[in-house]
Amino acid sequence: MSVFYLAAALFLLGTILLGLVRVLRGPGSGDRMLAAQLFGTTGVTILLLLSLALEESALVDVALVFALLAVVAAVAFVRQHGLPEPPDTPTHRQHPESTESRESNDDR
Amino acid sequence: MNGLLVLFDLVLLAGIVGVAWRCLASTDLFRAVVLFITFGLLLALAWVRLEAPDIALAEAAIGAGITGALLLVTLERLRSIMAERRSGRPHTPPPDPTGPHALLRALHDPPPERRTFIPALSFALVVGGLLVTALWHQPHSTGLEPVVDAHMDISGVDHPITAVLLNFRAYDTFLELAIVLIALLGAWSLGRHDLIPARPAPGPILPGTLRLLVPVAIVTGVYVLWAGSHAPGGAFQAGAILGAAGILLVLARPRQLPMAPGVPLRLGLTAGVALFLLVGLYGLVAGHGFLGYADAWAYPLILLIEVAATLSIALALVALFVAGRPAGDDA
Amino acid sequence: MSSILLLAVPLLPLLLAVFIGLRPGQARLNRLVPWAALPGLLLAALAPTGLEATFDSLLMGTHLAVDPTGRAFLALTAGLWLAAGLFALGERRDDVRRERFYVFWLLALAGNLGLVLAQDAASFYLFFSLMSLSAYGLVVHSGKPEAWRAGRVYLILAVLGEVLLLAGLLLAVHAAGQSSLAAVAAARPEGWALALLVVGLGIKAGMLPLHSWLPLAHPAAPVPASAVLSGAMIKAGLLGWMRLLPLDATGHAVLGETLVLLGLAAAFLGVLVGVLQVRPKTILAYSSISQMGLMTVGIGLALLLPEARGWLLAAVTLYAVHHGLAKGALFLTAGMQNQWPGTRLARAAFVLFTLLPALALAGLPFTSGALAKNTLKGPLAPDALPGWLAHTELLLTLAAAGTTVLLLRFLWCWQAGLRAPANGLDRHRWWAWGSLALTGLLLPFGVLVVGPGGLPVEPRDLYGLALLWPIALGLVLAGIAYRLIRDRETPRVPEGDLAVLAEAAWSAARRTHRSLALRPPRPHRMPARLRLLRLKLRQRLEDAERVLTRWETIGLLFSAAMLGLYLTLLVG
Amino acid sequence: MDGGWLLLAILFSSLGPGIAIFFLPEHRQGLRTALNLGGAGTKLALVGVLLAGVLRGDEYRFSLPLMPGIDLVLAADALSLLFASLSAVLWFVTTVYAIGYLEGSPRRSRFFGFFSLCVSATVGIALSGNLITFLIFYEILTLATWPLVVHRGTPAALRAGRLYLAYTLTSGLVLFTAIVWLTLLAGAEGFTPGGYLDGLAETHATTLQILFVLLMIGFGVKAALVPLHSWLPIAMVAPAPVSALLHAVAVVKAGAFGIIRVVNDVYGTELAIELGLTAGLLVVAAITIVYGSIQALRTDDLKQRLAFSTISQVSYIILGVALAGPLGIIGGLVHLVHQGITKITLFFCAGNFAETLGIHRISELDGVGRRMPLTMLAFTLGALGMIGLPPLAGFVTKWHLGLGALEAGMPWVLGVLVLSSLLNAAYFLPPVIRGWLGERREPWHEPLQAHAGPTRFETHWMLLFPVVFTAALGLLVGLFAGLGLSPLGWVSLIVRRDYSLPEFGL
Amino acid sequence: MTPANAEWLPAAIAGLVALSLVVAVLATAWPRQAHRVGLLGALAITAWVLGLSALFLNAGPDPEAAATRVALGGWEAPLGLMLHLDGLSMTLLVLTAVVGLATSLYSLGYVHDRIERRQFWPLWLWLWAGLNMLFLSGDAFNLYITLEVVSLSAVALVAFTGTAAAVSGAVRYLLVNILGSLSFLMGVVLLFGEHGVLDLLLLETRTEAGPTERMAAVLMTAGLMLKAALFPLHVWLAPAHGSAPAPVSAVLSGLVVTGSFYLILRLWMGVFAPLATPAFGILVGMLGVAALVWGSLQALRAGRLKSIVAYSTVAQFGYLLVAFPLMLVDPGAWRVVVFFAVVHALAKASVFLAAGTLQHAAGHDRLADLGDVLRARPRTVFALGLAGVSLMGLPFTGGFIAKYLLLEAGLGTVLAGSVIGVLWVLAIAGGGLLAAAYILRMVAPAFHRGHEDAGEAVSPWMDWVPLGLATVAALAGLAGTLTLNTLALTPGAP
Repeated sequence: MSVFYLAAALFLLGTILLGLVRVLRGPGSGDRMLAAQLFGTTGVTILLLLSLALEESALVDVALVFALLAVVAAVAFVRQHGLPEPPDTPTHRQHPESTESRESNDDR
Repeated sequence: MNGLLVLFDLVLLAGIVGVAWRCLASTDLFRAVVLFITFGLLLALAWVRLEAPDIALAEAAIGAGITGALLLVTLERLRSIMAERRSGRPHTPPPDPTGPHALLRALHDPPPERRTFIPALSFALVVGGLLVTALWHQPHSTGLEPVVDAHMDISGVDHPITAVLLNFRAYDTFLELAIVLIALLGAWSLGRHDLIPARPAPGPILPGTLRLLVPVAIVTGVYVLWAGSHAPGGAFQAGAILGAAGILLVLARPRQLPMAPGVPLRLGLTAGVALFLLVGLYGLVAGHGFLGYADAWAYPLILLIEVAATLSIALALVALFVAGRPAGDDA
Repeated sequence: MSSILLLAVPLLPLLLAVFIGLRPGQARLNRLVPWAALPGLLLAALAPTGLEATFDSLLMGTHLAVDPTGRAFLALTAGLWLAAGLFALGERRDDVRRERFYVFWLLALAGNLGLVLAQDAASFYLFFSLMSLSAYGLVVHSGKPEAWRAGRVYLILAVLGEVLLLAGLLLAVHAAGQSSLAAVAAARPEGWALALLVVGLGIKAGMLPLHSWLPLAHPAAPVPASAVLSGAMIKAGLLGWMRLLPLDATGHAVLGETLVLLGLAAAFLGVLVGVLQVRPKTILAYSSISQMGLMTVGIGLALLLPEARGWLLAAVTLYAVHHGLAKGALFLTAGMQNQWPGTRLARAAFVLFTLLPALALAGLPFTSGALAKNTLKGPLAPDALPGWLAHTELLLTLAAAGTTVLLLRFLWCWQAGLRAPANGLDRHRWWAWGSLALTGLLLPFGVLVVGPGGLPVEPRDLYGLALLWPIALGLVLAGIAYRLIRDRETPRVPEGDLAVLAEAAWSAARRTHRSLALRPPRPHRMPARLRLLRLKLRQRLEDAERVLTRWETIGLLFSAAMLGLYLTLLVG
Repeated sequence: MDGGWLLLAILFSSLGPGIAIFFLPEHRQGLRTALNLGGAGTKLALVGVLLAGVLRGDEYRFSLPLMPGIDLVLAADALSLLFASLSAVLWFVTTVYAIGYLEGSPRRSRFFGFFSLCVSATVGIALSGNLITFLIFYEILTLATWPLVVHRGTPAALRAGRLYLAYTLTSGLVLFTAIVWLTLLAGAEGFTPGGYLDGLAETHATTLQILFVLLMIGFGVKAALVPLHSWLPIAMVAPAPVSALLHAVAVVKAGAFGIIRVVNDVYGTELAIELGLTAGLLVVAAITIVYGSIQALRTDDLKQRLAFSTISQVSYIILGVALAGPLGIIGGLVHLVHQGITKITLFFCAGNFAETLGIHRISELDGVGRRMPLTMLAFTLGALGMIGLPPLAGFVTKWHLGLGALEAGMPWVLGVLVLSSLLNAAYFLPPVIRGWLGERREPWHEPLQAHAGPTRFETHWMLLFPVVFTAALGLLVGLFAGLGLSPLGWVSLIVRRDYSLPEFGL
Repeated sequence: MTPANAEWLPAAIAGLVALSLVVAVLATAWPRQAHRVGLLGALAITAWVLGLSALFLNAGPDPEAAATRVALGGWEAPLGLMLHLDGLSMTLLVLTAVVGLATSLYSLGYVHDRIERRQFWPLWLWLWAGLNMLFLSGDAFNLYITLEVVSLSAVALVAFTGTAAAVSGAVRYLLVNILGSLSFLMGVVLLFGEHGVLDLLLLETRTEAGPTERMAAVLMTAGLMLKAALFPLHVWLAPAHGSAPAPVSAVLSGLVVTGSFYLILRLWMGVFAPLATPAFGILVGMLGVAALVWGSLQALRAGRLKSIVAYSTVAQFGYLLVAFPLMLVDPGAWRVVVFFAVVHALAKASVFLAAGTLQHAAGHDRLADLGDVLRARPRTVFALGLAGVSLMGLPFTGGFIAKYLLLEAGLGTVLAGSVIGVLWVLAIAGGGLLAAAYILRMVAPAFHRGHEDAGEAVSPWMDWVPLGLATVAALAGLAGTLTLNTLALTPGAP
């Protein structure tokens, strides 16, 4: 049975490598990010398969953490790229120059 | 089975090398970041294959979770600065006392010339070849396993790695905690906390996700911490998970972060190190040697240290993500 | 006691010089100047034989003494300086820089007196150079270009003489193993030492061909200075020879022959060139050269005839004293040109005082000249000397004829400038001059009466026809010459004959090597080209460092370092 | 360690005040002067005590371990005292002079600080008991002198300083290497009369020869031996007291003293002759003597002429040492003192002329004897002494050198002496003659009076006193050379001890 | 070894580590009082180190017994970690204490801004603690960790003023450090994989000249060379040291770089000693000569005061490399190298401090415009000059003794018949001249004639500490024997 799991894991690894094409090609940031997110999912699967194949229960924990934290990058991405910004939305990004001057005043 | 494993390893290896190379060679920074996230994933798999689930766990938490977010945010910051420079003041030289400009300059040499490629490659191949040769000759050393196993009963914990980390070589671990702290101090020394460039995220999805995810992450963190005494896991991993949770919280806030209170923040950050040191000093005074425990007290003390360390690490990671010292620290 | 006496002789003038130097303008001090020589004179007259003193702490051990030769020279020196000093007191009365003159005067005096007393090489050299260098101040005193020129020639030759003398002394002292003059002479200096001593002292003594300073310095110097220069100072060279040359029982044939030859040559050439001069003091200077030549012959003979050594040396000493006094008086005569008195008696005295030393120099019987010449010729038996030297006596006699001609020429030229004094006769000058002129008469009798030890003089040396015919010959020659050249341009030889040639050669050399002369070394700014190079180099270095700073370079270097290290670990 | 404290005290009597002065504010003039003169006076007194002790036959030695097997050794023997007393006396005089010379000029604290440091180093050199100690003080001297050379701060001064450093540091390096090498071969022995290398003569003859050449290059730069002399005349841009110190006491003398030490107390004359080393040194010294004199003739600048004269005169010392016989060495050693006294007089005089009347060139000296008779007199004494006329100091030297040359069987050296004397006369007599006999038509312009008001004497008394003092000293040491306590007497004592000769006096 | 010493020494060693850590943690946790904590801590650590050295030296003259090993937590090697104190580490600890104290005092004046103070002190105290731990470490992996502590805090210190140059320099420094550390770590891993132990002494007994060791040696040496800024891997040094605040530059040039070099030395004297070959020595020596020349030339070119000093470090480290071939001929030469490093650290630190004072007063450190300030601050220039003299290797300074011993070793090589030894001698001797040239560049403007302008006022600490440290550097010459004897108490070393 473990041979099967292993073969599956190998196959999934192959899909990751294939999926890299999307990351490299793009064309958009979203495409790339999405591919990476899918890799995360694939990675979790691979870990679980390996856990079964190698009879290492600890790998489940790893998979768990993976599954849990893969979202962090996604959230970060979404916060910056995800949604079009309405033109009238007041941005809280301040002008860098004013930031600089404030900073330099404080620090020096 | 073995053949498949070798095949798996080779594919993994090829993937790691390829991704790393493409990541380095990429001129598009965003693509490089995504490749790096992928690289972290593959690396975690590699650690698994190297029978190091503890490290895989840490890599999973830090590489896949935190680093990705960190890089993305950094990238966005760089972009906004570059855009500023390109549009606003085309001819003025960059103002002097700003970190990011200088950072960019230090990192961005003019693109390497083609003719350096061949020697670089040949050197890399030769050195790599030498390394492989050296490894080829390595005997299968048992390392410290027998010695560690012999002392497990008095270590206070059941997991040999935790025993090594927090008892036999507690000094190293202590210093690693210190390194995290120093890294944070270094980041803080660069300047004040700068706002994370982000757009307002309308809609319920993000807050909802967070509301669900953060408690789960905390529970997982505590689990991993607890598991550390007998299975892969421990303070670093738990700290990373909790830190990721914190980062999620930070990301979720559309507006400015709340003013972090200075003194508690510092205390929290140093709690791990300080507690560790106190215990160590007690050992010195009590005659167990610096950073030594009485056998009977080993388990509770280790647990205590682990808890404090987890807290400190998590805080440190969040603070690193925020980049720059929070306003509260200067008060 | 004796040490104080001996030391006082050179020291008193020195002290006086210091006082005058420190307090210029003190008339009373100035009046003391002539009398600074008095202790010397007294010492010469009164000192017991064998007076000597040693000062171990002075220099490398100083030894002063009065020996017979020294006594004669001391008397001459002190007396002449005293008289000339008196003369100077009058002559320099109106000189604004007379203090300077006196200081140099006194310094030279101290040197001159001291060197007579000195019995060891170092102190002899000390006084010798003190005298030589101080005399420079006297030579150039007038400050005219002529004086500067004369001074230059004088100084060059004097310094050359000093240095050669020092070298000779060192060689001789080294050979002797001690520095006493007597010991040096006893050790018979040879070779280089001898040559250096002869030449070094010879320069001072006006030896051919290094005599050129005399005809330049004498006319340029003030009259009293010329008097002591010619009367006393050039005798220092002679004294040195007498003290240092190997005048012992075996003699030195080659040197003797050379000296005789040189002396005779000087005697004749001095006359020849002298008669072609017009300035009285120049003529006197050439006369001095000629006369010193005679004395040189005496020294040479002493070397050739060791058995007659004592006689000859005494004769040379006598001759030196005679010549010193007479020549001193003649120089003073030259300074009396503007003292042509009005009264008859005074005129008679003037003529007497003028003629006396001249005649004495020519060797008129009953003068000191006659005594000196006869004594000198005394041991020259016809077969005493081999070869051409056998004719020495004849030659000496002929030279005496030349002397007569020369003196006539002097008087002829001199009287042309006679004039009455502007503001009365100068008593100082008259006294000095007169007394000096008279000593020419008194001296031989004094010598005869006192008969100082070993001097083989006899009364018959005072007269004799042998002395008259050269004078007559001279008169005839002078008459012929006068007839010949009376109405024509007198052929001239420039003053200082050889020095003129040397000067011409020097200035020619200077002209050709002008480019070599004097660019003092200075730190230069770096030449522009080098500076540019430096800038370029800096730029290169900066560029190179920038290349090293590139990340790929760092990587390459890092790998290269690893590879290199590995290879060396593998190979070695 | 007997009496070692005395040696230390001598060293610190100038070092301490020097450091104190360095940190003194510029305006504390009185305190500075007191420190200066106090230090100089103390040193003089201590050297006197030491002198008496050494005459009594006491041993003085101080040693401090520097490295394993290598000590810093201070020791007082007759030779070191010769140099030490010279520098003590002349330092005192120069200090007085410098105080007068620099009155009212800026940065005196710095100047006097380094000045004292310089003298400490010189005394250290004098008292060094082995080569390494010697080297240490020698290099300190190099460094302490540089600020003095560039003190004026003009571009010319800085260029001169640069050249000075380039020469001295390079030579120091050569010296350093040679000394390390020698110490490797022969151990860190102290100076021993007659040398301590006899054991190596057979096995390492060539090495010893090479080492000797290296050592001579090392010392030769400071001693201004001919191919290595160029820095010296250019260093003339320094203020007069510095030049005086440079030429008479400190730098140049240090080089010469080093050569003396090497020939006498490291190699030993016998070994040096055996290896044919002195002959070479002799030739170099002779060339230097003549060359320096010729160059001196070529310049009209008074100080520069003096500088070239130093080049020539210092080689007399080396000449004497290279003659390697008792009389020659007496001549050389005694010239160490005599040249110091005489040359310092001359430099003081040159400084006086420059400071009082603004005269820098020989052609401007006409008639200066009337305006400044004492200074001119001192100058005359100095100049005549340099020429070597009796009874001045230079004569004593020349006398012994000449005899030494003959004793060593090298009469050609006498020729060199003759030639050099002639040249000396040729370049020293003109200024003297101009000063006394020249005529000045226009009135003097008096920079000193212009800024300091009229002076009681012909110039500021602090400028006049040292001149008169050293000139008188120059006369007295020559005149009373026969006294036991005169430099000549002292040197004879040294040589007699070294050579264990009962009598050779002349 | 007296019983009391035997008892106290291990505790004192562990105590030193603990004390430095306590001070660092305290300053981190309580930034408001960081400078007070820092000052007291600096004094305490210095006192402790001095006491420790007294204990150590009193422990007895037997070099084999002189190494004191302390098992942390009671776990002996190979299981646990051992602290290791011998003559070599003792010397460097004292050096660190001296320079550290001086830097701390100087920083009291230099870092006066409230915010900057809070950034500076914790990092600096961590750096100090890291150095102490580095010198006391006897374990390969622990060395890596302490090296990281040192590197990271150093990087942070370089950056902490936040100027563009500082940040850019810091980033370069950081990346280079990481590369070096990883290379080192890889070497450690190789060794561990081969022998299964990490303790240096145990490793030393097990290593032989095999391919793994060779590779490990290459990796670790190259990594450390990068960290120690040994030519040609020095390029990060000038930007980092030149743009860091003065006390930081002083510590970086004086101690941090020396720490990396210490590791190289320690490894090649112990674990890798069997690997050394003459060719290796010659290569390293050649690199040293190149470093000497290149660093000096760059120092002669550089236009800024601190750049000159930074390049001078590159040049001076050339000497340390040149010493390698000497050590192959005369194994005892290693002590000379250490002594040289010690003296260099003292002198270089004081030069940097002096340069910092001048920079602070003038507001910049462009050499061309610094004349006025140089003229007005003779005390600082004196410090600069005095320390410079030590760098040149002229007497009476410690540099002279060091140079003397180096030259002695070099000439010994030549006398032993090595032809290439001539090159080493020339380099050792000639380097001093180049040093003199660039030191002169810095000092000479003070002697130009011109205006004086003291510039901005500086605190007395900044005025006097450089001078004090320079004096220490100069007087280190007197400690030559003591240092070398202390170093002799290193077991295993020749």
